[in-house]
Amino acid sequence: MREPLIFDQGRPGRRAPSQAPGIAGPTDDLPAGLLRRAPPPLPEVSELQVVRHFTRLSQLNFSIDTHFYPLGSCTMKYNPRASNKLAMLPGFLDRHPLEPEGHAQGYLECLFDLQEMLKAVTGMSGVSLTPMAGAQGEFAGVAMIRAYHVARGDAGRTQIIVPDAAHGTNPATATMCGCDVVEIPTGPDGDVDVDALRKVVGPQTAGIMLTNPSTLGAFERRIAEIADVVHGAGGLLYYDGANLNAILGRALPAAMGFDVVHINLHKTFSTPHGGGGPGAGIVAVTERLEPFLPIPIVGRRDGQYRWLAESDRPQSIGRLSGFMGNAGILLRAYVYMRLLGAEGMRRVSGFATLNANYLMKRLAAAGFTPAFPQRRASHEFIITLKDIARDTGVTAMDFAKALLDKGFHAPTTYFPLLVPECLLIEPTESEARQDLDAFAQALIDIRDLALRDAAEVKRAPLTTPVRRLDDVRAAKQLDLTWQSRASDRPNPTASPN
Amino acid sequence: MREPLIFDQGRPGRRAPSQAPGIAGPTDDLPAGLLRRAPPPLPEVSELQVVRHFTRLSQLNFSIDTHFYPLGSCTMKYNPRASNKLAMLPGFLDRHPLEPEGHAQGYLECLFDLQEMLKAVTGMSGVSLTPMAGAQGEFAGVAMIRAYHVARGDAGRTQIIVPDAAHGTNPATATMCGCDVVEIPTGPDGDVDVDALRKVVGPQTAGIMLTNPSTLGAFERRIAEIADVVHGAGGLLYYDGANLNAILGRALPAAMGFDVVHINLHKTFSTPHGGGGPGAGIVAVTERLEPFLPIPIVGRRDGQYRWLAESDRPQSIGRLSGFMGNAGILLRAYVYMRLLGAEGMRRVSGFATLNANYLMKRLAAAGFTPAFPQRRASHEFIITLKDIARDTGVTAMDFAKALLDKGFHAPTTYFPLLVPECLLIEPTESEARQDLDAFAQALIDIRDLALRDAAEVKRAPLTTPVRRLDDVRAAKQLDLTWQSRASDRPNPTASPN
Amino acid sequence: MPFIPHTPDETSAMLGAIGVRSIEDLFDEIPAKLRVDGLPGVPAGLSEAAITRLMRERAARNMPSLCFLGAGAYEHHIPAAVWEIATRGEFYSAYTPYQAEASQGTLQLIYEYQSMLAGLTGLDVSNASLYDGATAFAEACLMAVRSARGARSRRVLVPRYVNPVWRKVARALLAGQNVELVELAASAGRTELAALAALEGQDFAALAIPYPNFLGGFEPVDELTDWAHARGMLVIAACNPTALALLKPPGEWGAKGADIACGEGQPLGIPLGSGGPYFGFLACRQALVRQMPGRIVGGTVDVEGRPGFTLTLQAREQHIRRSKATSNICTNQGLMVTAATIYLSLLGSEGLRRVAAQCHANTRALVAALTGLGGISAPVTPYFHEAVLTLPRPVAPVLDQLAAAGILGGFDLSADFPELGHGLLVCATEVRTAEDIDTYRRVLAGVLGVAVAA
Amino acid sequence: MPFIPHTPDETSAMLGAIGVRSIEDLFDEIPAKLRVDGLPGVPAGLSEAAITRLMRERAARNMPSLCFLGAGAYEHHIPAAVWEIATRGEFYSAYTPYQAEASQGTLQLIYEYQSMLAGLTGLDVSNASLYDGATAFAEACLMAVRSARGARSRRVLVPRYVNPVWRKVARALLAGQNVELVELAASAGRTELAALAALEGQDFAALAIPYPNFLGGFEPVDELTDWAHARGMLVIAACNPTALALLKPPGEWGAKGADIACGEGQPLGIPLGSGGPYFGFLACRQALVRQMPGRIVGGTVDVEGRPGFTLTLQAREQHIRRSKATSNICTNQGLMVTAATIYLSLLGSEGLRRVAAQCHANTRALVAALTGLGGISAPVTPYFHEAVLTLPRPVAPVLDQLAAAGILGGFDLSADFPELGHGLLVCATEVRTAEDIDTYRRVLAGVLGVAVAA
Ligand SMILES: Cc1ncc(COP(=O)(O)O)c(C=O)c1O
Ligand SMILES: Cc1ncc(COP(=O)(O)O)c(C=O)c1O
Repeated sequence: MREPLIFDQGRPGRRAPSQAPGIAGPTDDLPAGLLRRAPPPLPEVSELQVVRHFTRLSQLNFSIDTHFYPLGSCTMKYNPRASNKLAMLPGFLDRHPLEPEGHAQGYLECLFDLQEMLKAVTGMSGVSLTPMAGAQGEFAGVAMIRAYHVARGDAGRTQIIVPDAAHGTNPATATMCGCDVVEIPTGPDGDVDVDALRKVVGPQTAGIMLTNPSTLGAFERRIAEIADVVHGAGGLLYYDGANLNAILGRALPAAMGFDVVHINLHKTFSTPHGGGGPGAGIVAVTERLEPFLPIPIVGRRDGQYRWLAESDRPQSIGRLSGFMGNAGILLRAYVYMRLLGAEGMRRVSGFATLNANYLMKRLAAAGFTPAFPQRRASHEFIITLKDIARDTGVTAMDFAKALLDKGFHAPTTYFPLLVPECLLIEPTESEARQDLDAFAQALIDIRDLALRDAAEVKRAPLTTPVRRLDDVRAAKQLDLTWQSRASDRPNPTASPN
Repeated sequence: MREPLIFDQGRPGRRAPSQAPGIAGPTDDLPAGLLRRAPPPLPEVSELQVVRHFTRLSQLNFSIDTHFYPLGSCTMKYNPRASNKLAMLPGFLDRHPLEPEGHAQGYLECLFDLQEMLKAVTGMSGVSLTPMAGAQGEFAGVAMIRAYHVARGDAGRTQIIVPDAAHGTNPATATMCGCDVVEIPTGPDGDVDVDALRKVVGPQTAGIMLTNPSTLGAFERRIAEIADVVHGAGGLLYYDGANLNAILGRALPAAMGFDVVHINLHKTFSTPHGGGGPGAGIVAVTERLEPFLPIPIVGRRDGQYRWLAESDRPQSIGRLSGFMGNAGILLRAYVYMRLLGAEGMRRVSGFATLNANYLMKRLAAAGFTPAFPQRRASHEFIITLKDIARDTGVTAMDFAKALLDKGFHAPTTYFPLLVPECLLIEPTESEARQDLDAFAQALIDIRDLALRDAAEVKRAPLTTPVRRLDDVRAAKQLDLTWQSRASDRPNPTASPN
Repeated sequence: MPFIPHTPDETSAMLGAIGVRSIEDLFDEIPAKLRVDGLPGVPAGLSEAAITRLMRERAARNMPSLCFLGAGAYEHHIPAAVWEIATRGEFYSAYTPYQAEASQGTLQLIYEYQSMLAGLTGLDVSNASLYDGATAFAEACLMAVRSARGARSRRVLVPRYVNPVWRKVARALLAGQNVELVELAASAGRTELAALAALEGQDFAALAIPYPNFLGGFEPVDELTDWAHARGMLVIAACNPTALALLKPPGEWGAKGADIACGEGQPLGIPLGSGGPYFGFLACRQALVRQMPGRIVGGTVDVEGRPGFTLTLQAREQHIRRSKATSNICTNQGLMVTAATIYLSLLGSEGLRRVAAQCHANTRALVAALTGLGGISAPVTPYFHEAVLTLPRPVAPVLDQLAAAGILGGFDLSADFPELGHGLLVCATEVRTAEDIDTYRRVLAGVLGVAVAA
Repeated sequence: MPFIPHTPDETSAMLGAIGVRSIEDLFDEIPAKLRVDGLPGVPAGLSEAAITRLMRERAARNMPSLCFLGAGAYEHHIPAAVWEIATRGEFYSAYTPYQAEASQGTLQLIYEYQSMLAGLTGLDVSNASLYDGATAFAEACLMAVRSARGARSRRVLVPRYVNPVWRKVARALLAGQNVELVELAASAGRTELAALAALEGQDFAALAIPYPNFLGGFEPVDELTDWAHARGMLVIAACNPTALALLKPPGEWGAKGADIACGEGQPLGIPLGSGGPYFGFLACRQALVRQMPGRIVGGTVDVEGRPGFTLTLQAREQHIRRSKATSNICTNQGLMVTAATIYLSLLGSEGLRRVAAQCHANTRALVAALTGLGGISAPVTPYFHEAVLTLPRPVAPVLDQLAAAGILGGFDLSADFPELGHGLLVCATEVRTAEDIDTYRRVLAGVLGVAVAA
């Protein structure tokens, strides 16, 4: 059943009166010219209407808690409910961020311990928890690389090398840091083309951004050589830790030669994705970048925990958030890491890899084409549907939609860009074999139907709250607010004011 | 999509290991003959499987939080989320019930205040919070009536008078208390037949059980006369407070002449129905019954709160629960009552009554037949579908199922038993006019369809997770456990082990 | 006006449609002299912010303690997932699944619960819950009396070491129907088989055996079961559900197994909660199912043959059978059963076994630590998960001093069971650590004036 | 192995299907010398019971205080429904709605959020969130620089009393792109229009106006807006969203209205949470939408013509445009927006207005109470919801003494704004009561050694 907009459920004057002060205090001292003339157009609804509306809306979503969700590169693993409950204890939740350190020792101890564990899993020597998502971690990393070169009087290093398989945030980050992006190709085996790399490095090289395993789902085997090439040219290596789940407790980015790494805590350390965040993109660095880490950082002296700030870290790239990053997400990751422990972390990568390789094998055996069949899958892998798309017209997007009808969230589609008609599939370690088998069977059934009746597949999805949506219209006839609908102007993109 | 049984999702040896001790302590001192030979057949599943399974199951329910739920006699009003959150504060939730009173003053203060408010809304002078649902409140009430007579040396009073419209728990309670049930009829105007009452009272009369307004949705106008008749015969009056929502803050059971009342806190005071409980069925009494109240009761001395027990109340009918009734439900009701306040309580009955009368009028105007068209509706009312059932074969049950397809929970069907093909409709005060209108329209549409195509209505429901279920088979071929299915015996009702 | 969506315009329009002038007019059938204008004893309404602050302050006044107290309610670990899911609106704000097609979530869950309880007790069927352990015990006795062949007797034989409150509750609930509980003599914490001889020739409908008993001790369940069955009595097992993960289920007692099992469901994922809500469970042999009180869910099929679930055997219940029903129970403890079903799924048989074993091991460690102080003995062995200590002096003042030090030291047995002397019932569940036990030991040593190594 | 469902049998079967002997073998592409065997710095795993106890102990060490501290994060009442619904698994454990048909819940919610933010700010469109207020401020500056006609300048003019941390964050985020913040002089807590004259002839891309400013004071927003527009600059409003319920929205500033509005979303139902997660909001005129960073949801129709929602204008974003994207942001603060949308729905315009007005009234009462002690003045008026006090002596030791008494007395302004003397920024939101304010007054009197009537 469709759920009307909350605005359309309101009636003038309706309220949820328990939620606001019974009477409003006087505002007679405020300058009349600054007062609002008309109340803001917020919904006027009852508490029950709100609860019912958002409960119903929630039911329109696929989520980890309701569906297998093998969205590649996103590590949609089980989010333990304990993390949520414990991070929301009043002692953490009701603290003002500027409360004195003496009032917050329990909280600071969690963050300090978290910093230490993050050093252990990266092999790095310094950590800052402040970046609020992977992309902000990337920003911090590249900014530190830039600051390092500048501090050494080597300000001309403004190029960031990025493989063509890289996530979009990598080149976008380089731009935000004022660097130029130099793209290098992937070789046919899925590894970076090291010869191409050699050709582009030089005195202008600030550094390289890599994920390992890459977004192709394969471990970069020549990583040591790459590190030598980049370091040899005076550049630094940035590790995009979005794929850390694949190697957790098996290999350390520091040992691979990386100078800085971010980790998406919302991936490897299972904080919730929340329908689009919040995440946390902590950064860890080797010794030479430590002075540049963003602040604040938690320090310890004489058993007391304290914030390290500007005065402690004068070379810091500065502050990246109004207070202390996504504190509640850090606490959730902390709980998860303590639940896993060292042995549990190794098992995470082991079973994530087992699930991915098993599913890749099953699909290959059923006639699907892995993008890199000769390689081990890391915690994820790609299949390309280009043959079937060519033969039947059924595309990766059609497969994605047909999967929804079978009760599975779709894998990542059309990323990385270099593999045509691709599905990037990441089952994660928390899914059971029976669900992998069911998912494989669903893909097989869709493929078989595509061969028999391509048009039928292209009708999918049929069972979702809406059927296939018109994206083009969404971008052309912009309808971004309820106000724009209410407007009686012919062109819905016009400003409703 | 169907959700498999949790048992069928398990695999031998699978677990949710965070939830149990890592190793189990030794049990070598336990007598070998008392140890279990085979582990109990519980599901062997992962934490994610559990979360996903029960999240999915929840989505198969209609509930107040998702649907209009006008289930007559059940008062399915909005359950404030604040009640839940505050009752679950660790300071209440983690307390052992036998903790010393000195450790529990905050909790006891809430219960004491609740007792006082319950006295105010009933007009009674004593309260016990211990009964765990309406039916247990009824038990307490009738047991007190019995104890009162016995204490006065009048033990021969063993008859409980019950109108034919009474809820099934009333006669069932009388039986549990060892009384005989004498049923009296309802007059054509919906009030009790007082002449019939006069005929049955006598020295054998222990008391009468009444709800007012009755389950017919009408206020018993001759209540004072009834009280005189029963009191005059030496009996006492029991008020079934299931319908208190109708008169909250408008009339007091004590003033009507009742000697004892229970209140279903899960109805009037909006504690959750929980898919079938827990509720709370507190009892309140006039002075003469106070000595007999069930224990414990919260008392206050010198600003300290304490439990009153056997020694304080030697004539008590005793204890009705292992500790203190449904404590967490009492706290929820307390929060709700404080949110409402005196004025809010009057508004509850006012708007519950407004909604019921409005909906009754709308339906009557659309050609439906109220059971008592000449009467005001209380907070609920009855329509009878006997004409349409006779003309088209479409029954109240068919209407109920067709409503599900339109996104409404069905009203109570076939209760009270004396009105044929009835729907007992209780919209409650927390529903908006627009939802009442939509519900009325749905009934109209179903009726119109019934007149055009009765068979189509009888196919309903079509959109629910299952279609109409075979109740007869359920009762004949008993399938009450998963084990009974696994058994390969031909008769699934046979014992599986 | 919290929770009322009506705007003044809507209210007038609705009153107009009804044909009255005001809401007050809608109450015109209430005789004027019965009408009241307000509720003087009820304070004015609070905002949610104000009640939140008030409740937080009151909750904070309930001091937390290190808990070694059981006596019928046990502090176990409850997985966070249990209540995060159980309080989802779709479970929390639904009611009894009268409209089966719109309640498959609750119905399937109860069916799964029934299956789990049947498995734990070793019996065939379970109901969907009763109020709590005490009332389940009473209902089990009533059910046995109704079921006993020929119902020659309305007496139920009960060993001395049944939870004393349960006995009181049963007495209150059974009195009206003239069902009587008769105490079976005991010594050293358990029933003496020798005492049975004195009962020969007397008539009883049933024997109700606690498992473990209130002292944590074991009754001779096999012998008692066979003895009772040989005399035409039904056997009721009153059991701790955690213990059933480790102990032989009632369905396997003696030659034929117990007939009915009941107990307090609180240990299965329900918070201590200041005393409730908990839930009572009740299971029985298939043959007795029509005497079972409470809701029961059964599997069936829909018109298309797809499997589904529905309330069944409703002819036992008050809404159909009225004064002839098996019980007056209607609203039961659905949400608690929801939590327990999630709890049991998360623990599984191995997890629940470990919980039981660890509770037992911790209680043993506690008994060893405290008896090691000298002057304290543990007279009842073997025990499971809860044990009796005999102190060298009156228990109540000792408990008061422990409480002042933040320790709930246990349950004072001297009022209910004076024959045990200065008896103290202690319990250390799986959540107690070695340090907790040592804390108790050191504080108790201080209270008793015994010197201990730090 | 928490959260891994594999049984040993399944693991072997799966390894067999892959054709390897062990899980270790699956890592054979990692060069041997890079492989590690364990994680020495990580402790052993804990059970959920153990981590629960640990976290409870640590949370309990974070002492609660009576909060008169704002400075960018405000203690407001948060309805219980907000987080009970926002943490439902379907919201909590979903990701960015890439598969629109399977994410209509999140998409419709974001569309509703966008509508609410557009309404609050008086602008046309909103994005689906940025990380927090500080980064939203920085992104707004970048967006303005990109949007300014001809982009003659990379400088943004910023009044002195913008949140000093926001200014630092903006500096860190803008440095790489050589965008510069230039301070606009001020006195008495607000920008002096006279100071503008000195800037004539200089080029700026935008003027960013705080509303209210960090001191709670009001900038001359109409005059500043018109002045900036007249010089081809864009106008950015950096606003407190609660205040917008009461104050003229940025879209109505001056003759043409501000072009962009940004701010910290925390006041809209987000707990103080030790500093995060919060969310940043960003709204703008329709004409600028293609320069907006972050996700945007649009309405459209499905193949049957039924309305639905989808991510739109993705060509602005990193996953499409890569190095040419409007920002690198990908994961944003979805769950916080979920909470804020529920919050705004519960409060409605009248509720939010009352919250704003009550915050303001309480802060006025606080200012009156504290200045009444003597020796304390409130130099910045009018103010909204937060106010500067000038103390007779250094602020830091006073705050320490207040903190020891359980009072968070405010924000010490002396480091950032020495021109205010012993400046203290105080705030009393709608949750503070008259008694709370009196408590502060009495404790402060004690600290300052002033006699007061009890
Ligand atoms: C490979 C890779 N790098 C970077 C990111 C960006 O991380 P975030 O979305 O947390 O900003 C992602 C995730 O979306 C990613 O998959
Ligand atoms: C009129 C009436 N009386 C008594 C009861 C029994 O109350 P409970 O279900 O709480 O035991 C009910 C509710 O179901 C009822 O509607």
